[in-house]
Order: sequence, then structure tokens, then C-alpha cells
Amino acid sequence: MKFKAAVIALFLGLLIWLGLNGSLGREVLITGIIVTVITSFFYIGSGVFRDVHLTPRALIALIAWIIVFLIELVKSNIDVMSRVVTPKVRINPAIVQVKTKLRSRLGRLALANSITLTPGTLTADIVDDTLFIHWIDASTVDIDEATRKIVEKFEKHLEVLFG
Amino acid sequence: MEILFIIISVLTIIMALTAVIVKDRIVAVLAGGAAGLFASILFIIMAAPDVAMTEAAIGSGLTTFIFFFALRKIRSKDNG
Amino acid sequence: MISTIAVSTGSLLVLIGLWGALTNRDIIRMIVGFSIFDVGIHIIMISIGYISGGTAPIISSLSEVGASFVDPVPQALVLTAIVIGLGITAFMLTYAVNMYNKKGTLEIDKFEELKW
Amino acid sequence: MADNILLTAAVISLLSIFIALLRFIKGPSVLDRVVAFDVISIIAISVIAILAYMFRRAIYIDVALVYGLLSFLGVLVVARYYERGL
Amino acid sequence: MVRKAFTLLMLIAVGMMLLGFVMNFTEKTALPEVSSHYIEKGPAELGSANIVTAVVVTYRGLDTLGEVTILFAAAAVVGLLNHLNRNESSIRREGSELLNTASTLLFPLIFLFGAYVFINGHLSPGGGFQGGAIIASGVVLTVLANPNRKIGHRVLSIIESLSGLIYVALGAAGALLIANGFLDNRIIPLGEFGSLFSAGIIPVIYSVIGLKVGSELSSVVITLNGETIEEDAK
Amino acid sequence: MEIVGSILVLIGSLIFFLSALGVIRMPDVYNRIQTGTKATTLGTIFVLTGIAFLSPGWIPKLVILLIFIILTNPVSSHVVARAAHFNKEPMSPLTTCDKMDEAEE
Repeated sequence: MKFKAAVIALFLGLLIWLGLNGSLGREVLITGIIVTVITSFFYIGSGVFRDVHLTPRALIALIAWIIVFLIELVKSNIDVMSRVVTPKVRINPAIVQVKTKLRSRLGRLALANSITLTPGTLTADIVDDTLFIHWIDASTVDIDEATRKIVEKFEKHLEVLFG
Repeated sequence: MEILFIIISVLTIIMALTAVIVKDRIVAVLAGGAAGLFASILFIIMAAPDVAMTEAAIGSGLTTFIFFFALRKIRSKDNG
Repeated sequence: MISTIAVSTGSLLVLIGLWGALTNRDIIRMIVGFSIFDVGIHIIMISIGYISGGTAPIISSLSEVGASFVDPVPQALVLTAIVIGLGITAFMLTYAVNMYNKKGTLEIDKFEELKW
Repeated sequence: MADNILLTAAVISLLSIFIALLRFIKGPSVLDRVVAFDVISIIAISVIAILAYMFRRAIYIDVALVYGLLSFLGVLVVARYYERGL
Repeated sequence: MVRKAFTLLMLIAVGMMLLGFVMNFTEKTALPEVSSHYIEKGPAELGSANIVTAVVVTYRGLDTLGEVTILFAAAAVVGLLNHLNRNESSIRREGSELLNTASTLLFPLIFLFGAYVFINGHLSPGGGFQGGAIIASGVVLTVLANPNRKIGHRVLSIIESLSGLIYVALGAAGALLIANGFLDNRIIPLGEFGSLFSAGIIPVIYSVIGLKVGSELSSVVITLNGETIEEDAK
Repeated sequence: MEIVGSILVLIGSLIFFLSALGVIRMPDVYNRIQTGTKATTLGTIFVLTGIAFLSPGWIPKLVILLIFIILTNPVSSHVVARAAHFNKEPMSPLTTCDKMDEAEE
């Protein structure tokens, strides 16, 4: 388990290092490996990457999640802008509860961030497996229905990726 | 380019004035930090990226954080 | 042109910062005034080193040396000044916290020992 | 041509900074000002990126990265101070 | 009343001074002699693409040594004054789980970015001071996410004094080995211009400064946060 | 290529304008955070993509900047919203339901 976390941390760090430097020279690689080894110790100590799955199915889920996410982001912006430019501000806000099945910390972070960036919803707090969400145009305050409307489209991909 | 420079200068001055005039301490500190951030854009236009980076990281970033750490110590006596 | 505008901005910031530091009675806001004063001085110093149409003094190849660069020396000085400004601010703030712990207030008028 | 459009874009972004600044000055609460500060600094990152292209220097993007990091932390510090977490 | 008049008088005096300065100010079109020497000779002499770095580390290297010393003194004084009157620490509200995860995810990346800034100090804007400040901001992030956590000072002070020692030793090596003066960067070959391993010893010195400044500022932040090991022990 | 890139940048700046307008017009803190975060994130995506079109050599750094912004922006808005609720910031009178308040009691 620790081995997988170390591999992911090293790979991620090296990728970012090369992107920052913008070259693939020998010197850049040497310094990059030194720095990345130091940073991966922080990652292993915190255990963030312990639950990431590295299967082909996870890769497909990652791509699907990114596509869903981008579509929702554009939709959310069209929604928000139409609210902003209309002469009378029409909103119907509420703070609702939803449940999530995700257990891993990274998965919950990804879920909360994608909820925040999608139409009219904003994660205000998270307690155990309950997320409190500020909804700008609340159509329901029921837990199950809100979960179905807000969470599930991301959760089914993130579940494969993070478990 | 001059027009950008003038607009950002005006923004910096407005932020500095806000920092000096406003009554609330927290807002004053925040506005001071924002003035530093705008000043760093001025430094970029004046072809000084080194100084811009230092101003963003040290002059406006860390200084603001240290202000808040000090304010925290003052508050903790105020009300428990 | 740019450096003239910058000098005026810097001077205004110096005046605003000085005004804030002298007229405010609250120590924290006096320190904010000082840091704005600092920013103004930095802008003035950088604009003294500006050359019309100059680019940043970071050379991408040795053949480029003849091009017009801005003056690097004021930039190095300002870099030093910003770092030392952080040290001074941290020092002033710790001092203010200490004074608050002694007297329980941050109003400068309450500190009788410091007045002439 | 491209540069003129970019200049227009930068001016529009700065105007929107002015509009957000109104919220910063008006308040009413500190957290409203923090939201305005967040919006202002993210717009400023984009302005720096546009300036980097107008000067044709890739190294200015580094400054934008530092700026983004520091503004994010600034917002966090105020919010955490306000919820008695600091 | 007297004080108000005095304040007004002082503001007017400074304002007049600055007004005179602004009125007589004209934009320069040519560099002064020293600067043009630095710009024309600097890259070939020292191999550093960023001339500001060359000025800070080499031409004006002694100033930088003094600056680092002042920063050290400021950190020490902040620590001392804080030690003199520590009040019992109050329990702070924990950060939410999301903030905790984000801080564990981001802190290594911030460290990586800080390292990039100070290792590339001779090629791109930035350098030891900026890199150190960025690393200290990373420490601020972890403190924010988890304010009641205890962080030891020991590792930081070891890194700090070790890097200070290496800095002075490298400077002295410049003076002793090739007898060209304190902090000469040419004790190892200059290397190819514009690559990462160039400009002699400048990247090494800037990395050392970065570590030193980073650990100093981090210890200032941790001291101001007020939860130290020593406090816990008693 | 140049035209596409600069048009993208222009669209991004218009989105910024709308988001700033939203920050002014919305009635309470939570709704301001909503308009502020989302619109500025999308605007930044547009601007940086446009600049990537204009100069393809900068793509690695721009991608890092973009990932950083997409990662940090929701987190900061979440923390601000949590602080606002902790401090009992006044909500807009239109708000119909607050489960978070009920959960605390």
C-alpha cells in the first residue's frame, strides 16, 4: 500500500517539476528526482494516496468524471449568468443535506469540489458522511431526492476511482 | 500600456485609502495586503518581475499572515 | 511616461501611509500605515531605475546583451528592503502584542510612558 | 490585432475589478469583503497572464503562480480567523 | 491640538518635498555607468541569466549576508518576546475535513514550487528569499488546517544553522581558493549559459539561502501560533 | 490561431465582468460566493486557454496554473461559507430551509 502511494507521489511530483521547468534535460531530471523524493516523504506520512485505484477501469472513470465535470461547469455558469443579468434577482436558496457513500479523503475532496463548481450548489460543511449544501434554487429539501439530484452523477465515477 | 498602468495605480491608491480610513482592524489589514498585491502588478509593468514576486510573497503575503497571527493573540484575551 | 505616473503613485502612497501612521490611535492600524509607506517607497525606487521601453533584466541568450534593459541595481536594493520590512513588521507586531498583554488596550494614548 | 483585443480584455477585467471593489468598500460584513477580495485576486491573476503574453515573457507566469498561492492563503487566513480556528 | 497641528505640518512638509521631486522627475533613457557594466559584463563574467540575482548574490553579496543576519535577529527577537509572556493556549476550532485533505495534498506541491523558485533563481525571477517565503506559506497552510497540532522547532533550527554555516563556508571558499574575494561564484566551472547547472555556485548559494530563510520564517509562524513542544513538556 | 486565442481571452474577461456584477447584486454572503467562485473559475479557464492558443510553448506552466486554481478555488469558497455559517451571517429572507442549523441543535 505504501509502495503505491510512493509511486503516485513520485510520478505526480516529477510531472509537475518537469512542467514548471519546461525542459527534459539531464540536469533538470537529476534535481527533480532529489526534490521529488523529499516531497514524497510528506505524502507517505499523510497517507493521502492510499485509496487511489490504479486499474484501467479507474482511468476510464477519471476521464468520464472530467468530461461530466466540464459539462456541468459550463452549464453552471450559463445558469448563474442568466440569474445575474435578469433585472430581478430570482433565487430560492436553501441549505440541504445530502449523503455520500465515499470513504476515502481524496474522493470526498474531489466530490465536494465538483459539487461546488456545478449549477447553483456550494458545499458549506462536511460531517462524517453528510454534506451540507447551499443550493441557490432548491427544488427539494428531502435528503434522498437531493442526493439523487446533486451527488450521484459524480459519485458513480469517483467510486470507481477512489473507492 | 499606459492606460492599464493608470487604472492599476488608481486601484492601488483606493486600496491604500481604504486601509487607512476604515474602522475595522481586520478590513484595514486585508486592504493593506490588497494594496501590496496591486503594487506587484505595477512592478510587473515596470519590468521588475523579481520585485513583483517578492512583493507578492513577502510584502503582501507573509506580512498579512503575521498580522492575523498577532490579531489572534489580541482577541484571545478579549473574549476568552 | 510610465515612471512619471509611478513616481506620483508612490508619492501618494507615501503620504497616505504617513497620514495613517500619524493620525490613527490604534497601534495595529499604525503598523498598516507603515507598511503602506513601505510600498510607496518601493514603487518610487523601482521607477527611478526604469528605462523607457526597457525589458526585465533577465537575459535569454548571450547575443541579446545589447538590448535595452532596465536598471537592475534598484531592483536588488528593493528586494533587500522588502525582506527587511517583513522583519521590522514582525518585530513591531510582537511588541504591540506584548504591550497589549501589559495594559489590555491598543490605544496609543493610554501608553503614557512613551509620550514626551 | 491580437494585441489590441488583449488590451481590451485587460481593460474589461480591470473594470470588473472596480465593480468588485465596490463590494469590498461597501461591506457590510467582513466575509463579504473577503469574497470580493477573492474575486479581485483571481481576476488579477488573469490580468498578469495577459500582461505576460503582451510582454512575450514566459517567466512572468511564475509571478502569477505565486500570486494565486498567496491570495488563496490570504482568503483562508481571514476565514479561519473569523471562525475562531486560528 | 498641538499634536494635530504638528501632524499636519509634517504631512505638508513631506508633501512639498515629494511634490518637488515629482515635478523635476524625468524618465531615464540610458543606464548609469555601474548598471550598464553589470548588464554588459555580468552574463559573461558570472554566467547568470538573471542579472538581479547576480547583483544580489555576487556583486552585492555581503549586503545579502547582512540581510540574512537581520532576518535571523528578527526571528530570534520575535521568539524571545513571545517566550517572555506566553499565555495559556486556548483550544482553536479544527478545520473542516476538506481543508485538512486539501492541505495535505497541497503542502508538498507548495514545497516543490518553492524549491523550483530558489533552484532556478539564476534563470527566472525569484530566488532564495521568495522560495523561502513560499515554503513558509506552506507551513501557514498546515497551521491553518490544524491549529492545535504541535510542531517541533528542533528540525527547523538544525536546518537553519546548517545552511547558515554552508553559506558562510561557500563564501569563504570563494575568498580562499581563488583569492578573488568573498562570495566569488567561480570556484566551480560556470557551465553552459542558460542551463540549470550554470552560473558557478550561485544556485547552490541561493538554495542554501532559501532553506535558511524558509526555516526562519516557518519558525516565526510556528512561534506566533504559540503551540510548541517546550510548552507541552511542562 | 491568434484570432481564436484573443477571442477566448475576450470571452473570459466578459465572464469576469458578469461575475463581478453578481458579487454586487446578490443579496447575501452565500449567493455572492456562488457567483464569485464559479464564474471566475470558468473565466480563468477561458483566459488561460486563449493564451495557450496564442503561444503554445507555455502550455505546461499554464496547465499547472489552471490545475492549481481549479483545486484551490472551491476549497477557499467552502471555508468562507463555513465561517459565514459559524458566525450566523444574516441569510437572505428568501431562504426557505436551513438543515445545517437544525443539525447543530
